[in-house]
Amino acid sequence: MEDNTVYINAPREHLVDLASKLFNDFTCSFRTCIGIDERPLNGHFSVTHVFTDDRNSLYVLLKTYAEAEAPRIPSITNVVPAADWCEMEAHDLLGIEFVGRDHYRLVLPPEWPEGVYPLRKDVPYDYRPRVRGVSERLSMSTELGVIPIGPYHPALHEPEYFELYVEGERVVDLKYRGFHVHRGIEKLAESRMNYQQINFLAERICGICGFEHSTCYALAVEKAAKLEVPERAQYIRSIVLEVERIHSHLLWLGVAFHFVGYDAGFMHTWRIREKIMYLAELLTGSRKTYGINLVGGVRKDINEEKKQKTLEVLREVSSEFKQLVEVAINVPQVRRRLVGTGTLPKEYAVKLSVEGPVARASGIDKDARRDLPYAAYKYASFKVPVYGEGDNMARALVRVEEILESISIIEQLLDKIPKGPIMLEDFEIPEGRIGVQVVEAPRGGDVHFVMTGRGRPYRWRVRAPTYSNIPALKIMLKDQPLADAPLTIASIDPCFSCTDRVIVVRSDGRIERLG
Amino acid sequence: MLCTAITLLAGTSLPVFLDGLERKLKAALQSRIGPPITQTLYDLLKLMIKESKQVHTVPYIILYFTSFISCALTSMFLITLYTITWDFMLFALALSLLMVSLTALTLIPLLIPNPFSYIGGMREVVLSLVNESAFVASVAIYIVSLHFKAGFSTPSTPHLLVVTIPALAIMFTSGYALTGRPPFDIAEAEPELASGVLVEFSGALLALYLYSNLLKRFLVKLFVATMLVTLIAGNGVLSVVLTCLITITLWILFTVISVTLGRSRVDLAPRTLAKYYIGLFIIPIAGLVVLAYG
Amino acid sequence: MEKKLERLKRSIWIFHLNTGSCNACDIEILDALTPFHDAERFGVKLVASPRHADAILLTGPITLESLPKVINAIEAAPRPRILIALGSCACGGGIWHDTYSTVGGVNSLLKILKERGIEVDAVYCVPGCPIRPEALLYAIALIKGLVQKKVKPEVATAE
Amino acid sequence: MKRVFKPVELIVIAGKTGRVTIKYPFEGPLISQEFRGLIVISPEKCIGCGACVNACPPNALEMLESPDKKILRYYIGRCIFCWRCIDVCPVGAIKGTTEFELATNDFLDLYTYITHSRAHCTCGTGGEPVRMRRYVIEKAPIVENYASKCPDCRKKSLINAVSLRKVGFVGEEARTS
Repeated sequence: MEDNTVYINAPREHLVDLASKLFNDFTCSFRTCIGIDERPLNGHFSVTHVFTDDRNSLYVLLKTYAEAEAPRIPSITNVVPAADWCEMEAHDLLGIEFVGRDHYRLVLPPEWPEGVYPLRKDVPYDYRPRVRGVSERLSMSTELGVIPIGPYHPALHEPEYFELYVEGERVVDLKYRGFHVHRGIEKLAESRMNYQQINFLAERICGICGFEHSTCYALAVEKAAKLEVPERAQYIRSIVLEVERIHSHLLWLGVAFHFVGYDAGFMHTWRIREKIMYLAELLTGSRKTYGINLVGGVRKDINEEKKQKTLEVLREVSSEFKQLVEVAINVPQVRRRLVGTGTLPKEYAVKLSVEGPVARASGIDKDARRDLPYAAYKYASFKVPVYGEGDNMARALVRVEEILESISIIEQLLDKIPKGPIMLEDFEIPEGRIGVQVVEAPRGGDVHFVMTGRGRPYRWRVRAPTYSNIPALKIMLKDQPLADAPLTIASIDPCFSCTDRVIVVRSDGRIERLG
Repeated sequence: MLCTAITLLAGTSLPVFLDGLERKLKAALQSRIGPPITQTLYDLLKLMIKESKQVHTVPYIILYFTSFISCALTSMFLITLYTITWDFMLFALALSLLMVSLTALTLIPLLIPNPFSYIGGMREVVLSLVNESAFVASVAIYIVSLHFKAGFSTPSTPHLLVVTIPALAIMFTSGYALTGRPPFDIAEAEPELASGVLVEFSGALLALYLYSNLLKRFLVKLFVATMLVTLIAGNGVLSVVLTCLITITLWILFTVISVTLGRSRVDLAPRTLAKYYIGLFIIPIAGLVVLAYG
Repeated sequence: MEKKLERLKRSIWIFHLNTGSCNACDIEILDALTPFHDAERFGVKLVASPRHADAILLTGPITLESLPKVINAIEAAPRPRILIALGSCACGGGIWHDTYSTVGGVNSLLKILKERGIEVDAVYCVPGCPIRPEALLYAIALIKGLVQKKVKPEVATAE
Repeated sequence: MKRVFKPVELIVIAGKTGRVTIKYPFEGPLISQEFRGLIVISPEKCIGCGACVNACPPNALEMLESPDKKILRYYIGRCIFCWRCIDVCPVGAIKGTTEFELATNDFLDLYTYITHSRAHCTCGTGGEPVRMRRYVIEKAPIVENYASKCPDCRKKSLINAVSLRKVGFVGEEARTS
C-alpha cells in the first residue's frame, strides 16, 4: 500500500476470486493487464492486473507469478470480460498460458513462428518476422455479402480493417482485424532509448492525443521514482492537455459532420479548430503539442503575453462554437442520422468497461480527471457530462459539452497558475520500482505502466482507450443500416495508431481494387 | 441550323462552367476562396490524358454512355425547339428521351464488378425510380393544367392554386433530387462506399461519367426552366434566352440549398420523398377532377 | 510522360495512404483542405479511390503489415502518378527508422517498387514532424512550379 | 418551425466570417514565433563532441567515423524537430529557426555534413576532433598533457607516472610520451 496504490500479491489459486470481488462487488473498473518477463530478476514470469477504484481514487494492482518454463495463470475473462484482449496480448508476446479460456492469435501474424515471444528479454531487438509481399484477395462471390471497410478507406483515416457482413443494407455481423500501425514501440523503448527520449517516442504513439501519452508516461515514471515535480509544470501540463482535448473533439465533430454529408459543417468546425491549433503552437512550439514534456517537468513556460492571447482566443472560440453547434445540430439529416443509431446499452458498456465519451454517453459516470486526480486537475472545478441514451447523438453531445468545460478549466488554471520553476533540476531514477498512471485522453482513460530499469524502463506497457472501446463496436453495429456504419465506427473516435503499438496482425481479404 | 449549333454548343459547354461556379459558390459559403471557375474543365482535360485501368465490361459501358449522351443532346435540342415553336409533340419526345437517357446513366454502375459500385448503383436505382416517375407525372399534370382550355393559356386562379403550384412544387423537388446533390448524393458520396459508383472508373471513362452527370444536371434544370417559361409562352428567341437565364439561376439556387443540408440515408430518402410526393399529388389530381366535372 | 506531368499541374487529385503514421500528418492533410489553407485553390481534391489519384500521399514509416496494401494502391493508380512522402516517418523512417516492423521510409519502398517493376513518375519528400498544412501546400506549389525549392545539400568542413 | 429554418443560418455565419483563407505561398503562413522548425548547425562553432548525437531521439544526427575524420551528419528527412540538440549543445553551435518549407524532389538535398579532422595521438591512432581537444584544454588546463593522448596512451602514461613516483623507475613509454 503506497500513497494511492494498493499492491496485492495474488496467489494463482485465489486470483479469480479476488478479480471478481474487485470487479463485480467493489465495482472497480478494469484498466489492463501487463505480462512481464522477470526471469533475469527473479526467475519468474508475472502478470499484473490493473484495476482502479474510481470512487475512492485508488489503483489496485493484482500481481501473480508463474514459473519460468511453461508459465500458466488462471484466466479472469469469465468474471472480467474486459480482460480478453490484454490476456491474449500477454499470451502472444510472452507465451503466458491462461487456464480456463480458449486461446487465439490476437496480435501476432498467423504465420509467426511458434514459440517466439517478442517481448521476452532473450528475443533480440532486431528480430524480424518474414515479410510477405502480397496480400490475399477476396473472390468475387463473397464480395457481395461482405463489405470490407479499410485498410485504406475514406471512412477511416488510418489503415484498419472491418469486415461488415451485410444482408441487403443491414449489418448482421462485424469482424475487426487491426494492428496495421504496429511500430514496435514497447520493444524499441526497452532496448534503444533512455528515459528522456521515450517522452518523444510516447508522443508519437498518437498524433491526436500525443501529449496525453507523454504526460502519462512522465507521471508514471515520476510516481515510480517519487519525484516532486514543480507545481507550475503540472499546471502547464493540464492546460496543454485541455487544449489538446478541445482540438481533438472539434476534429471529431468535423469528421462526424463530414460523414453525414454536411460538409459545410465540417469546414466551419475546422475553421474554428484552426485557432486552437495556433494556440497549441503558441504554447508548445508544435501544432500537435509535441515536444515539451520531459520526466521531471516541461520545457516551455507560459508568459503573460501568451496567457492573454490564450484567453482571447478561447473567448472567440467558445462563442463561435456555440453558434455553429446550434445550427449544425438542427440540420434535419444530422439529427436523423445521429439520434438512435449505434446504441450501446449500459450493461454492455459496464461489462466491456469502455472508456471516455463512449462510457459517459452510455450512462457510466467515470472520468480519470476527477476520479484519479493528476497533474493540476485538483485545482480546477468542472462537471462531467453524462448521457443515458448511448447513441451517436449522446456521444456527440458529451463531446460538445466537454469542449466548453475544457475552455473553462483552462481559464481557471491560467488564472491561478503559481510562480516557480518548470523543470526539476537533477534527479536519478532508482531501479525496479513500479509506476502506473491513468490519464483521461479525449477518447478515454490512457494507462501507462512503467517498471524502471537501468537507464531505461525494464518494462513499459501502454494501453490506449480505443483498445477497450473497439470490442463495443460489435454491439453498436449489429442490425444497423450499413449507411450508419462509418459514423458509428467513428463515434468511438477510434485511434488505431494508439491501439496498435503491439505486433503486426496480417489482415486478409481486402478488395484489391481499393488499393 | 444555326439554332441547332448554338443550342448544342451552349448545352455541352455550359454545364462544365456552371459546375465551376457551383464549386466557387460552395467555397464562398464555407468561407474560403475555392478553385478557379475553370477548374472542372481542367479536371476533365487532365482525366482525358490519364491512363485508364480497364474493367472487362468496358464495351457495354461505352455503349451506355454513347446512348446517354446522344439521347441527352437530342432531347436538349428538341426542348429548345419547343420553346420556340410551342409544338407539344416536340416536348413529349424530349421528355421521353430525357427519361431514356437518365435510365441509361443510372444503369451504368451496375455493369461494374465491384461491391461498392454495385451497392451505390442499387441505391441510385432506388432513388431514381421514385424521382423520375414523380418528375414525369408532375410535368404531365402541369402541362395538362395549362392545356385545360384549348391552346396555351395562363390558367385561372383556381387552377394556379390547386393544380399548377403543387405540380411545380413536385417538379422542383424531384428535379432537385434527380441532380444528385445533398441530401440525395447517396450513390457516390457515402463514405463507406469509397466513392461508390465512381470507384472503378479511371482516366477517360471517369471523365465521361463526370461529364454525363453534369449534362444530366443541366438537362433536368433546363426542363424545369422550360416549364416555367411555358407559363408565359412568349416569342421564340426571347423565351430561349429566358430559359437559359432561369436554368442558371436554378443552378445557383440548388447549390445554396445543397450547402445547408446534410446527406440523407438510403432507406430514409426514398420513403420521405414518396410520402411527400403522394401527399402533394392528391391535391392537383383531385383538383383536376373537380374542375373537369364540377 | 513529361508532357502528361505538365497537364497534372492544373489539377492534382490526391489519395491518402496512412502507412503506420501517428495520425498527426493525416490530420494536417485534412487541415490543408479547410478554410484557412484551402488546398482546393490549387485544384487539389482528396479522392477516395486510388483509381482517381494523380498523387499518392504516404504518411508513416511503412509498416510491414501495410506494405502489400501500399504496393497495391500505387499499382492501382493510373499513370502519370506522383508519390509524395509526407513527414519525417515517410521520408527517412523518423523515430522508427530501425524498428523491426517497419521498412524505414520511402526509399526502401522505392527499391521494392523497382523490383516489382512498378513505375512512379515523380517522387517528392516533405520533412516535418508533423508537417504543417503549409508544408503540404508548399510541396504542391513546388509541383505546380510556383516556388523554388529551398533546401540544398551542405558539406562544411570545420578544420 | 423555427428549427426548420435553422440550417439556413449557416449562410449568416459564413457571411459574418467572410473569407479567412490565407493566400499562402503568395502571403506569409499562419505561423507563430514559437514554432520549432529546421535547425542550423554552424560549422564555425561546432566542436564535434557528439552530445547532440546522444540526445537525438530519432538518430537524425549521426557521427560517421573514419580513421582521420569525424563527420557529423544531419538528415532532415528523419528529424522530428524536438530541438533537444539545442538544449544539450555545450557551445551553442545549433540554432533553431521557424523554417518549414523543406519539400524537395531529391533526397540528397536533405543531408548536411560537417567534417571534423581528428587530432591524432602521439601513438598515431585517431583521437577526438581537433576543436574538441582545444575546448577541453581551455576548460580544464590541468589535463593538457593527457588530453592530447588516446585513452590507452593516457592509461600507460598514468601508470608510468605512478610507478615513477613509487619506485623511481622510468619505463620506455613514459620517456617517449
